[in-house]
Amino acid sequence: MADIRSALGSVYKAGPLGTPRDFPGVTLQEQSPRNLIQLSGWPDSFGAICESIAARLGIRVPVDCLTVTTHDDVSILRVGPTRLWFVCGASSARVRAFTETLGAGDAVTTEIGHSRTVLRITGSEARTVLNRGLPIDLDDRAFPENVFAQSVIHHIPVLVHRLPSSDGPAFDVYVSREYAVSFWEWLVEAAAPLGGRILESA
Amino acid sequence: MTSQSHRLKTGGHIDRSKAISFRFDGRAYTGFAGDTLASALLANGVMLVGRSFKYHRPRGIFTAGIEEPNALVTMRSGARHEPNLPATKIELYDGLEAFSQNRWPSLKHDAMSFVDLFSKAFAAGFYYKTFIGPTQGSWMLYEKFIRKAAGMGDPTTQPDPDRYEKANAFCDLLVVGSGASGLASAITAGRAGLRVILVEDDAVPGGSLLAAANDPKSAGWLTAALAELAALPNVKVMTRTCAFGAYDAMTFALLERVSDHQKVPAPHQPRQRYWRVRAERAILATGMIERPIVFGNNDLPGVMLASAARTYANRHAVAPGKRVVVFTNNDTAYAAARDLRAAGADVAVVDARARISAALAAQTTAAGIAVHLGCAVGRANGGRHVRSVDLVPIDLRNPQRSRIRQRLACDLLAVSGGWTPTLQLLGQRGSKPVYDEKTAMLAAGKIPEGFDIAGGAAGEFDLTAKIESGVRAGLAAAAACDQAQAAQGRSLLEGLPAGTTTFNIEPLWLVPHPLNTRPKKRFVDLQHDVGADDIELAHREGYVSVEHLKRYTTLGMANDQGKTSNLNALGIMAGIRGRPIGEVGTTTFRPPFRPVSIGALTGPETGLHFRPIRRSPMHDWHLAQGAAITTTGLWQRAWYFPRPGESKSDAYIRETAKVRQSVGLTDVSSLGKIDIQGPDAAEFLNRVYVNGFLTLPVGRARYGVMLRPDGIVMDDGTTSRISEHHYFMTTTTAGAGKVMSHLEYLLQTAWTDLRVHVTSVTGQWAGMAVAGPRSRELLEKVITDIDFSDDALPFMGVCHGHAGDIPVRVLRISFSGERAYEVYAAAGYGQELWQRFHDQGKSCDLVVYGVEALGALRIEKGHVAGGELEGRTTLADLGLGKMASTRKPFLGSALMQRQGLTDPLRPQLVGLELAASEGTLRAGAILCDPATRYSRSFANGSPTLVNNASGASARDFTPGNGSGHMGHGIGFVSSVTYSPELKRNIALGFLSGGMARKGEQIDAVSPLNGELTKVRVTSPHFVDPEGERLHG
Amino acid sequence: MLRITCPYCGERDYVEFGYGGDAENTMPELSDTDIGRWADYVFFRNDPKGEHAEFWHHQHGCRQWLRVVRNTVTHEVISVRPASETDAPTQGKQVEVA
Amino acid sequence: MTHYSAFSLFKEALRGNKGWSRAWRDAEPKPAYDVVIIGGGGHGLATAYYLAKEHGITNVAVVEKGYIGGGNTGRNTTIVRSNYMIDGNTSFYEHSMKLWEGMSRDLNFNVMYSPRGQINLCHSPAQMDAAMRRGNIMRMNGIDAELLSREAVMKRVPILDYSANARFPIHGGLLQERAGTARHDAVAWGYARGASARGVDIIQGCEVTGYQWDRGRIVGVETTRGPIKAKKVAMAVAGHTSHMAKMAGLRLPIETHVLQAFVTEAIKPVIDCVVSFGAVHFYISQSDKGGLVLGGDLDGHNSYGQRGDLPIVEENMAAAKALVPLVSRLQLVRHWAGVMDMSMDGSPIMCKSPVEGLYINGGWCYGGFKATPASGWCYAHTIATERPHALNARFTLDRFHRGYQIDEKGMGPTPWAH
Ligand SMILES: Cc1cc2nc3c(=O)[nH]c(=O)nc-3n(C[C@H](O)[C@H](O)[C@H](O)COP(=O)(O)OP(=O)(O)OC[C@H]3O[C@@H](n4cnc5c(N)ncnc54)[C@H](O)[C@@H]3O)c2cc1C
Ligand SMILES: NC(=O)c1ccc[n+]([C@@H]2O[C@H](COP(=O)([O-])OP(=O)(O)OC[C@H]3O[C@@H](n4cnc5c(N)ncnc54)[C@H](O)[C@@H]3O)[C@@H](O)[C@H]2O)c1
Ligand SMILES: Cc1cc2nc3c(=O)[nH]c(=O)nc-3n(C[C@H](O)[C@H](O)[C@H](O)COP(=O)(O)O)c2cc1C
Ligand SMILES: [Zn+2]
Repeated sequence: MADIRSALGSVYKAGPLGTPRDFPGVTLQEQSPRNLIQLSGWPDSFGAICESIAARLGIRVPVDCLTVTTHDDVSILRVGPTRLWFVCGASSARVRAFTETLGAGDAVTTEIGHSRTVLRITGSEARTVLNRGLPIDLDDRAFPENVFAQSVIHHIPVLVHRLPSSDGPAFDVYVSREYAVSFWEWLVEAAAPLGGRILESA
Repeated sequence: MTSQSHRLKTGGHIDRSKAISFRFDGRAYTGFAGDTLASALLANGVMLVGRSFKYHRPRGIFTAGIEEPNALVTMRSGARHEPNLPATKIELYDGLEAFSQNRWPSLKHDAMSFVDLFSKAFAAGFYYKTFIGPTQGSWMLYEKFIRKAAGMGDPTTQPDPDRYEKANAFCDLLVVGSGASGLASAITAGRAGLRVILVEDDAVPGGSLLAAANDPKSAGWLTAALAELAALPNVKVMTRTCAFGAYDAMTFALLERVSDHQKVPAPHQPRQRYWRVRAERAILATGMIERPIVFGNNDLPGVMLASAARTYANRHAVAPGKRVVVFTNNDTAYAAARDLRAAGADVAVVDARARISAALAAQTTAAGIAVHLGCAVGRANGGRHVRSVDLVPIDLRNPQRSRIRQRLACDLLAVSGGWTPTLQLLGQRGSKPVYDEKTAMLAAGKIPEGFDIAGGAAGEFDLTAKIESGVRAGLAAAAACDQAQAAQGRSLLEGLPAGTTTFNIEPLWLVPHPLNTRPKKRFVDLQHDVGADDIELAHREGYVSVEHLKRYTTLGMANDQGKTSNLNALGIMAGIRGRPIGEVGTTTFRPPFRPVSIGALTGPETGLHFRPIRRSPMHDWHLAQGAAITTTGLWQRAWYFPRPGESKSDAYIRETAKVRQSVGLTDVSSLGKIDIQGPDAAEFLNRVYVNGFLTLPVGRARYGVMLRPDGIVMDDGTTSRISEHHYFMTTTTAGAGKVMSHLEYLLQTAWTDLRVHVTSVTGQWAGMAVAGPRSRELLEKVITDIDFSDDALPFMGVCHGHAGDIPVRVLRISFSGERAYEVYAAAGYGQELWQRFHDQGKSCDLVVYGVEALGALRIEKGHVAGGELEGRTTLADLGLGKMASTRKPFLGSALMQRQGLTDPLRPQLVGLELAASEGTLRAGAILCDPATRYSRSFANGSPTLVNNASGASARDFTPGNGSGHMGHGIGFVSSVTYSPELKRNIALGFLSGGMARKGEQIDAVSPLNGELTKVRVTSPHFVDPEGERLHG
Repeated sequence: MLRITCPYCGERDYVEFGYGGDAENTMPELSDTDIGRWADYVFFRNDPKGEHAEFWHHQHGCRQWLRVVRNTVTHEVISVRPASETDAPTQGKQVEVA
Repeated sequence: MTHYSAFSLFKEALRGNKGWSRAWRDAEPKPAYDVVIIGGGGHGLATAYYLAKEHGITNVAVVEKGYIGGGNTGRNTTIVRSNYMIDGNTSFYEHSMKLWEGMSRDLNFNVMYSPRGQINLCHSPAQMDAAMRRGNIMRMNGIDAELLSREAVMKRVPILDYSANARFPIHGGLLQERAGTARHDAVAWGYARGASARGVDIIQGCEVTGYQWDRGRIVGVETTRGPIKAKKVAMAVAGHTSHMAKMAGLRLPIETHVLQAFVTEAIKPVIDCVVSFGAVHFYISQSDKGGLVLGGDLDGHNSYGQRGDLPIVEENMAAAKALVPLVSRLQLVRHWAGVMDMSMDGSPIMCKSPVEGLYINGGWCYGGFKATPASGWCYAHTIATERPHALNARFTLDRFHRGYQIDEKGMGPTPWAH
């Protein structure tokens, strides 16, 4: 397979970021391309689909639009009332095999992995930097682990997922690929005063 | 002048170990850490700091805060130069540079000060009454001079070197103001576990506690309160931060001045940060602002608010005067008198009230201060500084003109006319303040849901009462956020003495002119030079509503928004009208509470980041090849690929020709792409497109047009059937977002019975068109598992395959009229696939082309695009009438039948070319009938357009400019290009009569260029009208 | 900042939404060829001073069209529910569809 | 009424400005009038003025719920222009322009009509083509227009962003030299003074709360100061058009929206004409007092709130800095809003209403200030003669059913996009 080219190809450079600090306030890292499979169903049969997902893939589908459930390397994000995103690593084949068993009357799937660039933001100032643009309350009470939100930063649509982490808050930000460079430039600029590091892409 | 001649030896919240040097109007001075520019200037005995807006009168420092109307200065120089900042809010830093304004050649000797002599002729609204004639241009003539004279300060024209940030925050409770009441609220709510943000405009918290004489009780309270706050992790204290706006749904706008107190911001540090805070609740502990009393020459430098004089003495350890007169109508100014006396000044109090309490009298006399009761300052005297004041007796129940009784020498006149609670943020939410007769205050009216007020804002004067009200508000907030059990605040009141502060105001707005002297100007709005006479004049002329008063005199419209002047104006107007103040009403408070730099509100959305840029997966490649870039909506697209020395037209003409000759490759990734799936997808498409979609077989694509519900064309594109229930739609670049929302709207609101899902996959797919006679040859080289024979992949066929290891979707469709294919690959492979086409293309004579050539190719083929799909054209106008199915209804099919949309005279799409070898074809030229020249007639009293040939009169019009053609013509030229194929310019346009006029010569006029060009109507299909190349 | 509580995503700034106008006007059947009815639907709107039922599209969230009742003077949002639903209004984050 | 002139100004100044009289009479409502005009904005007052001046109808009351000029007339960004392209608009707005040119002298009140030029910027070749078409139509209708190249714009307005940093580069612009600004309040006051002098009653603080009916015909109004009979009732209430129409049982092709405006501190002159951004909805000019007056897009949802929200503040400020970088270090001192009668095609409605006795004037959208004189002039004609003038003949209510929208922007029935 040809390499998937990062949308940040021309601008991404690992290294220190902004004001030098003893420890980085923010760490940024582009994630390897995700398999992202969108499944959409209709209200009358969606419950049944969710049950068969649980049965066949072993992952409970979140009830609530803002939560993520994960099993192995597959996470399910409920991005709309009858719409799921499967974010997967190597298990994508399993997920695809499952979706192929569904009839169009029950659910339809769309591959959208290439349409998003995924950036991981961690560090003690991760929330600060996100909130420079993100109008979402990231406090532990309002935005605990395994919660996500779709919103806009700097006029750019994003999906922000708070990852489980024992090591301070960590977020994956899904950005539409066309906007990735603009978003990245915004992010680096916003993070610079907080000091940090850009890691080699994962 | 000795250094810091007015600095007190001891006291104050300043650090005498940190001397700071600064410059004002080029002269060097020193101050101390903790000074503002205003306090440092006063410490150095600098009293004259500016010239007034209209009359260029000398002005000094009037307040110690945000309400400052006078002391506006220009800060910094070069690219950071910034006009109109109040010296009272500028923190001193080493190397600070400031300049006075509105004076020439110098502050002391201002050439424009003569204006003051003619002030009567420049009274409020004078400009409405003159400069009217004799000619139309008179006003323009005078206006030039008026404009030059108006305005304060000059902006820099250099780009702002500083960064600005935006930020979002959320909290349970926002407390605005960190005086005693605000601190008490924040601590109480903080103890209850609320997430609290406390904002304070000042550099340090404490509010008016900082201006109090250094009494150990209150100082101790402040220290303890601040320590507790610091220890509460759920309370965030933001200093140098102003809550300047209260918006819908409890959203507050704050301005944090991150580094304005430094010479330049530290590396990466922003200059200012603009916050949007969404709060559950808010407590305004914003305090009060003192207001002056209006009397003759009340604008002289050396006249100052009593609270300001007190602040300078107590907080900044500056004696703003050595011989002080305090002029008041209430008790609060006595504290200022005592503190100034304690600071070593000679002090006398002039109190307009006939009597004061015995306790106050005793306390004042004990301090060695003389009190003149029943007196007012009739006027101040002095040139560039107050030297003395003239006292007149006054009866507050019925103030009359009277003779001057006495003159007191002084170098500072401290005035207090009462207090105004700072309620602007409530006002912004539509809560009108109400006038309270007893305290002569505008107090809070109906408090909006979610808000509370405490301390001075709630009309409290006494420290204990302020803290109590802060605690009460804090508890109420905690209760509202369901944290009542945990809440406690009582301990904040421990050890505080019972309240003793008194107010006892008797209102006085305007001191009558003393008898037997020439009346002096009495200013109400110092910043806009609006005087009591102007208010009287406004009244005389009927501008009596406060809103008319404001607009006629401009009172309250300056940077300070009338913080010290609004109530006096109301009081004076009420007096003239003989109505209670409450009935006169107030003007509307609007954001921002203090001026906010536009840079801050912009944040990072500036320059190239004003809007994000959408880039194709091949964008880097284009840049590397030196492509010229053009902007379409948010997209940046390759416009043309110039070779060294080539102009835009050289490049696109070469590119266009090459496509028709051999093969071209262009980037179409910006096209909107929508994945449409579901059992009812065919039915859905059949409803939104004008043409039939039920019968489209799998593996085939169809060109479709969709209408708006009003029957006008909305967008066009191709939709391919990928499998039984799966379609892939493309839209125009500009139409993508609109179409996507439209489809979702239909599915979710009107046609909820349809089982269809739509998903935007614009970013998922890189798209490239391979066009030209050798396109098939190139495709076969790159994509080896697809049979590209016409049988296997006919025109409008769709198939899937691989370019080596890259999966591709291939549509055989054409915008150029040549044999062509659109190839789609997942975006991450886009550039690699593009590169492969490019590499393999070398042997097929491949050209890479941009949107300009794309445009040329489509015009040659008569394909409509942006210039034609301009939101007013119908299917029939576009020559696509036949596409509309007659066998089914579709969205827009009803309203498309309206008379105005079916009028046979509507201009329709035609091709156009020059009729002679001379002339220019221009997009935007207007098509006119050569036989129907018009002239105007004034029959029936109104202008009418008359057809010279037929004599028939047409619709009304205004005289034309002489090209002989007038009115609106019979069409226009929409798109023009040079056709390398035809070796001439060609155009698309709309013409009334349309293709029925093929072969006719029409006038294309462009009065903007002074051109009248003969054009011939042709088919819009210039090249290969039979479409042989598509198939061959 | 006007905030709308999307039944799926929670309370959000209104800039995440696209506006769709009057939600009480219902679209005629496609087969209805009556120009008057269509013109009334397309052009003539309820525009009350007070409570207004209107469509909003959560463009930057769940992409659902919502039917919002809002006061056009105070901007207070009174109820929000999915546009496709016609029963009682729902508000808040937890909507169980399955 | 004191005649205004440099001489009277000088004379009165010598007398301490004591001799000036009221600009207009503050009238008490009479029981009945020939015409009651609802709304004391520029349009209502101008209508009264021209009814009196052109048609000799002086038994007229203008009824205003607040203070005259307190609606959109007193809160708009004062741009006056006639760069319209669609037949129906062109001649109307040009007629308005002509009236502006003579207004100060006609009213003996300096309305500070200042034809300092207005430029619509273009940021792409397609926009240049569209500007060319518009400009040509203007010229063919006797309206001045000039297409400026990038260099010409640069020369005329040097403070715009011409750097490589500009997100939307300036390709050129369409200039109307005779366009400009006027002093908004003065227009209301000047017309009020002129109308009052001709016998019109101007009644402030009097809100119309309903209509009086007689056999399906409107014969007067109910107000907060009592009922007033009228042979004809004419509304000119801008942002309250839908609301007042609803009281008469009418639903209109109008949505009410909020539009904000902004002003900076007063500075010395930096920009000498009106400039409109072509990339987003935004425009800038400088007032005589020195403040930069900025305006842009609607808040985007139906509202009678008359106050704006933050996103549009940010949008406009960002646009201001993108277009004119030097504003970065200038300060916003106030922002406010008006409620706009946005019609479905962006063009006005001025005609007899379907209800006998009631006349409609509304749907002015962003552009009704410039229309003030022509609107008054044509509305007076329509009321007096019961027939539209040729100039407003196309501003009918039935154009939507008949398919004759006057859609200057090609936006279709999305009023918030006009
Ligand atoms: C921010 C902003 C910027 C604008 N910029 C421009 C511009 O640059 N150029 C331009 O040409 N146009 C502009 N406009 C549009 C323009 O201001 C208006 O179209 C125009 O002023 C409308 O005038 P009017 O007399 O019809 O309405 P208004 O001035 O609004 O007058 C209507 C009056 O009716 C009164 N009223 C309403 N209901 C009642 C009732 N029941 N009883 C009694 N009285 C009632 C109101 O109080 C009001 O005074 C702008 C508008 C706004 C809000
Ligand atoms: N100096 C005197 O002689 C005297 C006498 C009597 C009363 N007073 C007044 O009594 C009042 C009561 O005290 P209080 O504790 O209620 O208030 P306060 O004045 O002590 O504190 C109010 C604080 O709020 C801040 N503030 C106001 N608006 C703000 C905004 N929008 N954003 C951020 N910060 C803002 C101010 O900078 C100030 O520090 C004071 O205003 C004081 O001036 C003074
Ligand atoms: C062209 C124009 C210029 C204005 N300039 C100023 C100004 O310099 N200072 C100011 O405070 N307000 C200014 N205003 C705004 C008015 O103060 C006021 O906000 C506006 O007329 C709306 O009224 P309202 O805020 O009372 O509702 C201006 C208004 C307009 C229309
Ligand atoms: Zn949502």
